[in-house]
Amino acid sequence: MVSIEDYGTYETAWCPGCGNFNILKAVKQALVARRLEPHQVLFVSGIGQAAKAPHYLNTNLFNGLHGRSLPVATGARLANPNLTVIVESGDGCNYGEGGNHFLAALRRNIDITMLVHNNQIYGLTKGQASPTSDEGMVTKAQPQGVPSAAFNPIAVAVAMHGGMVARGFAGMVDHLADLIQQAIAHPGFALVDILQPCVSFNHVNTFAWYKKRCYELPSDYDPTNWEAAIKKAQEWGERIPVGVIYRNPRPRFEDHFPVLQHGRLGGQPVDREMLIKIMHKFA
Amino acid sequence: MVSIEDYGTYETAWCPGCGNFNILKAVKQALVARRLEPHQVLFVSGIGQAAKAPHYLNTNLFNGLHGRSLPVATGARLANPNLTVIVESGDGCNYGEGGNHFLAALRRNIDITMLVHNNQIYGLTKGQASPTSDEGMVTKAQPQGVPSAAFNPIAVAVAMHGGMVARGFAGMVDHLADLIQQAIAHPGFALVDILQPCVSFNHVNTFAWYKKRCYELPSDYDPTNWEAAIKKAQEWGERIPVGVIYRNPRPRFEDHFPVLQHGRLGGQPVDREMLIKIMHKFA
Amino acid sequence: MEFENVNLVIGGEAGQGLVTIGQILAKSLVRRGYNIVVTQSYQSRIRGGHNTYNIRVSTEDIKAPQESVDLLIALNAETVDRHRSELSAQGMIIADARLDIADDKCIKVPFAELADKKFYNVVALGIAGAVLGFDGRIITQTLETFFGKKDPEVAQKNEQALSESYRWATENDAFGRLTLAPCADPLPRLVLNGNEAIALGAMSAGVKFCSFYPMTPATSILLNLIAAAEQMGLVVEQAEDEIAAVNMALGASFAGAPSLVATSGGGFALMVEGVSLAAMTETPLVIIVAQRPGPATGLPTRTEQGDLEFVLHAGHGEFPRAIFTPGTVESCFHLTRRALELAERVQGPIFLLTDQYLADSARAVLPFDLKNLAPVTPVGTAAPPVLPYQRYALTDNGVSPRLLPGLSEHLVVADSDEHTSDGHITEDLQVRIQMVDKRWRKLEDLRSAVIPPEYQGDAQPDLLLVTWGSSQGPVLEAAAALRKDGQHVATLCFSQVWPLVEEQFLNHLQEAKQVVSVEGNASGQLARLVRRETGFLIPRQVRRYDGLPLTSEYILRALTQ
Amino acid sequence: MEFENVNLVIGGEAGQGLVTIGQILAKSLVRRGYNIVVTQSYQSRIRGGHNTYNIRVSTEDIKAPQESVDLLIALNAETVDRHRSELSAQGMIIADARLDIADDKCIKVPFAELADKKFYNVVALGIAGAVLGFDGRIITQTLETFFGKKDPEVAQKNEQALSESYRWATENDAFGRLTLAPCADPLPRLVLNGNEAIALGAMSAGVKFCSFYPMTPATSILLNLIAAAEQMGLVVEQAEDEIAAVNMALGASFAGAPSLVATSGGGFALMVEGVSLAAMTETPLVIIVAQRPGPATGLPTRTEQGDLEFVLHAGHGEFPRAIFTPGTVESCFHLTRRALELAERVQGPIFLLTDQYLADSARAVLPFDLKNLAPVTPVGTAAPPVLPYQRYALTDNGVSPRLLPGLSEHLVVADSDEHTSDGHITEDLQVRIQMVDKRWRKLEDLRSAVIPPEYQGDAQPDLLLVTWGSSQGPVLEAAAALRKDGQHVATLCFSQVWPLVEEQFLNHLQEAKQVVSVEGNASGQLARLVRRETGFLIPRQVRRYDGLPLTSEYILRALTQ
Ligand SMILES: Cc1ncc(C[n+]2csc(CCOP(=O)(O)OP(=O)(O)O)c2C)c(N)n1
Ligand SMILES: Cc1ncc(C[n+]2csc(CCOP(=O)(O)OP(=O)(O)O)c2C)c(N)n1
Ligand code: SF4
Ligand code: SF4
Ligand SMILES: [Mg+2]
Ligand SMILES: [Mg+2]
Repeated sequence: MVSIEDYGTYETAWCPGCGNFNILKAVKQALVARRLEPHQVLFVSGIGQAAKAPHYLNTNLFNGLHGRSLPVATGARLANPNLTVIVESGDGCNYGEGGNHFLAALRRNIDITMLVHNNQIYGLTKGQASPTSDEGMVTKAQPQGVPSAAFNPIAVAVAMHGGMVARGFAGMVDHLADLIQQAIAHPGFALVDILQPCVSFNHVNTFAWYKKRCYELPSDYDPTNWEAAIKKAQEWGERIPVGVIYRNPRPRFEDHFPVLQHGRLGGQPVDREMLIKIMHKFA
Repeated sequence: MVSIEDYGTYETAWCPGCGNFNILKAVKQALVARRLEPHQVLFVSGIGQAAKAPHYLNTNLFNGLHGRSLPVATGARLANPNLTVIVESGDGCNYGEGGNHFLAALRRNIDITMLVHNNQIYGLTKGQASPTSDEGMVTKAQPQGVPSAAFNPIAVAVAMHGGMVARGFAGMVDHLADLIQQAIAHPGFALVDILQPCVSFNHVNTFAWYKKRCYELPSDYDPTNWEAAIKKAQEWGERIPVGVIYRNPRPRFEDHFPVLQHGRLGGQPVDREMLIKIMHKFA
Repeated sequence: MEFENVNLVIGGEAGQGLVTIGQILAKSLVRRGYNIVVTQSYQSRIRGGHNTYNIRVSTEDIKAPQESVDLLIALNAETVDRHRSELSAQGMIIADARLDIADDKCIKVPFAELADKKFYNVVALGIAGAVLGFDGRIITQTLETFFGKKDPEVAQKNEQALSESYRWATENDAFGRLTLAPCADPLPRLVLNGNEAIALGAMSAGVKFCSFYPMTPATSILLNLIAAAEQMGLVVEQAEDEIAAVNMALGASFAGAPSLVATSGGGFALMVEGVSLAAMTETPLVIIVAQRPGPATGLPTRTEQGDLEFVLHAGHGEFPRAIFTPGTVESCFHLTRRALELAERVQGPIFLLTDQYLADSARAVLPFDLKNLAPVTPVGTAAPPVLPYQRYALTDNGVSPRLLPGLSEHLVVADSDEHTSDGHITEDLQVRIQMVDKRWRKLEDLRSAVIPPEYQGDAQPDLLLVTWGSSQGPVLEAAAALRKDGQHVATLCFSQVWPLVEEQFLNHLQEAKQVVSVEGNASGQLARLVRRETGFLIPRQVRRYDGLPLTSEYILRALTQ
Repeated sequence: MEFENVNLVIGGEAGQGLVTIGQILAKSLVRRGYNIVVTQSYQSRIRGGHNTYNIRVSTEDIKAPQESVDLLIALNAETVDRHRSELSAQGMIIADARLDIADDKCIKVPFAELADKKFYNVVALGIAGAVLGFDGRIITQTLETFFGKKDPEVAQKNEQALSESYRWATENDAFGRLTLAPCADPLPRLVLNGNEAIALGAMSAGVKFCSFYPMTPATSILLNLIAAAEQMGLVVEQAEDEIAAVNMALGASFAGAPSLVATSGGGFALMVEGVSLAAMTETPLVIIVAQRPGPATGLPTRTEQGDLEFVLHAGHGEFPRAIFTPGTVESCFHLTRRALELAERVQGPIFLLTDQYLADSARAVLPFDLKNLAPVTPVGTAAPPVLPYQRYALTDNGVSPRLLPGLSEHLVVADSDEHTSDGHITEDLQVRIQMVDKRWRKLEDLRSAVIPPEYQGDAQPDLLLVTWGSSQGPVLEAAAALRKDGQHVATLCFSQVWPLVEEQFLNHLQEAKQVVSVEGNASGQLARLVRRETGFLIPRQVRRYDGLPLTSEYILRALTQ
């Protein structure tokens, strides 16, 4: 039986008090709850403070480029559909630099879990606005306030009928662990946008700010109701819903590729007889 | 008084019967209706069959890279807010390669008109699926059918509370011209997604197919009602609404930059006294 | 009179079906034992414009296109206007009588009398076959295999148009006006262009994953892989952009699928960060760049050899790589295999540089011995030599034992940051030095595996022509022509341009009286690279950059200027 | 005893306020007339880890960092562990008494007795000032200008911590233990690092638009522009990614705003397609690449000179460009101006290559004569020489008269495809040749404007050190040291690495008995480029690639190995 200890304990490069610590905790809990052994899981991350998280887990990891974790994860998942593939990175990474891949992943509905540490700021580069920074927020790079509207990943994911769309909060560890667990279990693309206080650079959306606003979706909330979900996705400001906002039992991307039913690509022999036939079509 | 003739007549590189011809016509009508002189307008396009359209207009043009017209247009508009800036390109260009810029433009609400020739296919590269190709559509590059869900630009734009969100059809020229005119007049970002038959590569979504399905929004439809709009944005298949689906009177991006009230950037002198002051802060 | 060598050009608008009849003719000729060099010229549009499909046919081993035209098959008047001046002494035109071509070299065919408009291209094909004195039954057979599956009515009409044309040609004294000399009994051969050969080579090497974003002239590589995907157990995915394509391929390769991407210059520009990532994470990846004229969109359907230096230096930071530049269709096949093998062996980015000319140039090729050509050896299951597993263990040759994630209990950690042997991010600057050195040690392995440039000719020639990639054919033909003229000429053709190993070729450069480089670009990139690596200055250069492939005629003209 | 030269290092964790006190100390020293060279070393994290702020102070003109440490200001025990071995003969440590440093060179300060924990860094500052025998009032003044606007209570506590420290130092015999020799009466000078100088240079040249995506070590250029944006009438926009950044800047430049982008290697990789677009559309653009060690994410907060060849060849297709590589803070200012001027003049992409070391290295700099430094001349309103207006009219020097869209009735058409003179897409292959030639003609203009490398030393030296960019300072100091030793040494420093004009320097290479190149990379990129352009092989190279800047000590060690 796998235990929390199997995922190790590491020294981190995070600031004391950062929301990332709780997310790391929740991730471990979810992995253990899903009885996943470290070697069965592949984490893929980008660059940023959040993207360091998988370095603090005893598991497989591809820590690639800023913004590019989804494509790497997609390739890995198609090459080996036996792997549980989890993307873990920041709001800047996934919704800024990587925005186009986010749209494509939603369209594909590939069986990947996407954990976004959403601190509404670029942490590692020292506090510029991120796509999710609230309009008007003042930073060193936006001294007159952020001039763009904040990106609402939940609304876009629901509008695009994504597989599973959820929001968690780093201040609610068990609830978050449960969401992550559901996301891993979900057959298809699952987004968990995680509100994460950054104590160093985001002095607006603090622990207290989120705590005051976050509320769990009521038990009679039906995430398969798209109309309810798209409305719920608009809620932000005084009240912020956390939980599974939308669920859509679409077929997985993988199911379109019969070859993937035979396991990982690299393990399948090259059919030379068939290739000879293909070649002779050119004769 | 400006007339259609001022925008010239050119030989095109399009296939006979292509929906692009009607779009070109509607664009000219809209420009004239808005009484815009050719030199007051800047078209920015990417690469593709659609992206050639502005070459067939007697006006200013920056025909840049595949997928990158929105950033170029954004820069031009910020450098000279006196220009009427219109992006004109294909579905692949704007929603595929350029998807991330589409999200950013919606967030910015910059005063640009975006005309997307949406033929649900990559035309110039000879018929691969585009982001808007219907799921299951068979092409040479997708012989088993498109495995991803189609991108719904209208739904995403409404979910993100874009400035003006409209759909037109190349088969309804006057209606389309009117939409384009409204888009140009709209103070903020305006998307006109234009259904465009591609007679060479899209044999599913033909003129007849669109014609059968497209209907004008009723006169009592209220595009400022977000909830109605997001529902309307979901309609696709048997019935396809055309018209202004959503309108949102948000402040324009430009309004956040006081310097833009003094006209184009290049026309403003360099304040050397001020710079000396700034330099002496380092003393 | 019979001809050993005939250069025929089919010209018309996009959409007139000229590629179809070109392909049928090419295949028919190869089936009869002729050699061919096809060159395709088309514009960046779907209908209209002016396109050509050019087949040089010969009983001999030919290697390059030819400029002077012996048979011009004009599907419209523009074709005659544009190409009339290219006609050779025996040159002839086939055109619709109604086009009213005032040229006594023109065979005026009453197209309308012979078939419906839809089948005009088949009429042109038939007349051409007849003029060449070519057995019409072979064309009919090829036609059948092309259209067989479709509408039987269409097939029948095709056949009818063909036989009508042959009949007309015979009756009107056109049959055999340019009769091809007969060939020896033909061996069974393929008609294959560069991109098809790349796709076959990749599959034979066991490629399992490919991600792409469409871009001329690379797309047909992918389309060939896609067509075989189900049968061969590949996954080929159209990505949202080229950045996604390269990162997906890296993800797939990391997880154990031999992977490639293929694109052209502009798309490759977007992959550059990924190249650097492949190097840092030591992930095998084959990157195929099919060149076309730049900068930016340039001439998207034409050819150029303008991206050698770009590809050589693409990626931030420093790391080793290899670049293959096939000069023939066969070499497209073999070098793609080699690239995939080498990528797995040295664990990093390996390039194959081709171009529009070679991509679209069909040739007669002997079938590859696929039975005896093994795919790359799969990795990832051996037990690690040290525990816990160190993905980036320091080794003598810089290559670390590679395991795959999920296949055993050993954990695989790859990092784009500088990392320790176990793959975790580090800020230890001594480790940094070790890792840089480790990565650079792979260069030795790459150097030891370099394919030497091919030298042809005697030692100490009066003239040495140096070239690379697809310009090889024209250069070899130019040299042959000069030799016929009694000149003392040698050639040096690079099918791998990086690494360069000076011992493999410097003596040739030094021993020739005169050295001239021949490249399909404006700035002489190989020449510059040779100087950088050897100090040897190639004093004279022949360059072409109008979007068309080099020809021996072009080279000979340039040499006498 | 008084010291002409003191090298002090403040070390501790990120978040302990070491940069703040470093800056205050640096500014105070410069106000008193000293010269400084600051080097900053930090990790890719926000809190914790080990960072240093290093100030080399001197009464003389210094140009580079120094390795041996005279005064180590340790905010934690790790700092002592890491740097103890670097202490010079007179070296001294300042540390909290409670850290219990067992070292007789350590001044053990009872931090807790002198201030609240929050002000420990100010205590360290005070003790350091006292040890240097430095006038405390100047530090107090500087402190005020730093914190003045904020909380007056904090200001008062700062002041108190400072005076307490001075008092303690005086009472405990620490005052003046490393007294700095006095300076001549100070001229008013700025304390400026490379990135600040770039921002000032850009504004003085009239930059009006800048788009960016944050990336260390380029970000501070943008932050400096943003801070001045409203006052100077600039628009600085944070883009969604680097691709957007470069394309936005091109759009803005096309519409008449002198524009720049700044990034580091990985971000620049994403701009490569845009570089090619700038060349093809002939749009002026300045691209600043602040180098850091790669490949991929590498060591994101360290320094390297690893992207010269990458930048030189970035972009598909062929086109001219220029690359400036400033070696000093002043040169960052002037070369940024020059880059902006040249971009407007030749209408295309111009590069400035800096690196983390120079970006963060503060120096004492005389104020620039901004009154007499004109901004670039605005274009776009003159009447076109030919009607209708031809954006790409063929000209002798390749530069066409440029108008701006919307400013007159003349229409401006720019195209990424190959185009005719009026900017419209073409498939005419003769026009293609003309346009390629036209674009290449700009290289002549670029060559004529090249800044020659600076040669220092006698002719025919025994040893010539060749370098570029930020390694200039260490090389000059190493040469000076060797000369002091009686050796016959010269230096050749490139502040523009492309184009290279061999007449400007080849004789120096040939006349020296021994030539050694010195570069902050692993593969010797400038040396390779010199050979490519001149044939001259630099036989020996000093290279550093551990993420730290070169020092004269490093060079001297390498030379004697
Ligand atoms: C291509 C590229 N552009 C920019 C960067 C610099 N960069 C590193 S992390 C980061 C932002 C991180 O923000 P986010 O993803 O929100 O993560 P956080 O640090 O807030 O957890 C940026 C811009 C980079 N590494 N690569
Ligand atoms: C970076 C880059 N990638 C790929 C291409 C090749 N390309 C040219 S047009 C095109 C697709 C065009 O599709 P769309 O935008 O829908 O326009 P359409 O031709 O259908 O009007 C592609 C992939 C390119 N020019 N640049
Ligand atoms: S900077 Fe913010 S996000 Fe990063 S570790 Fe510190 S608190 Fe957390
Ligand atoms: S390929 Fe399609 S989109 Fe392009 S011109 Fe032809 S019909 Fe129109
Ligand atoms: Mg963040
Ligand atoms: Mg399209």
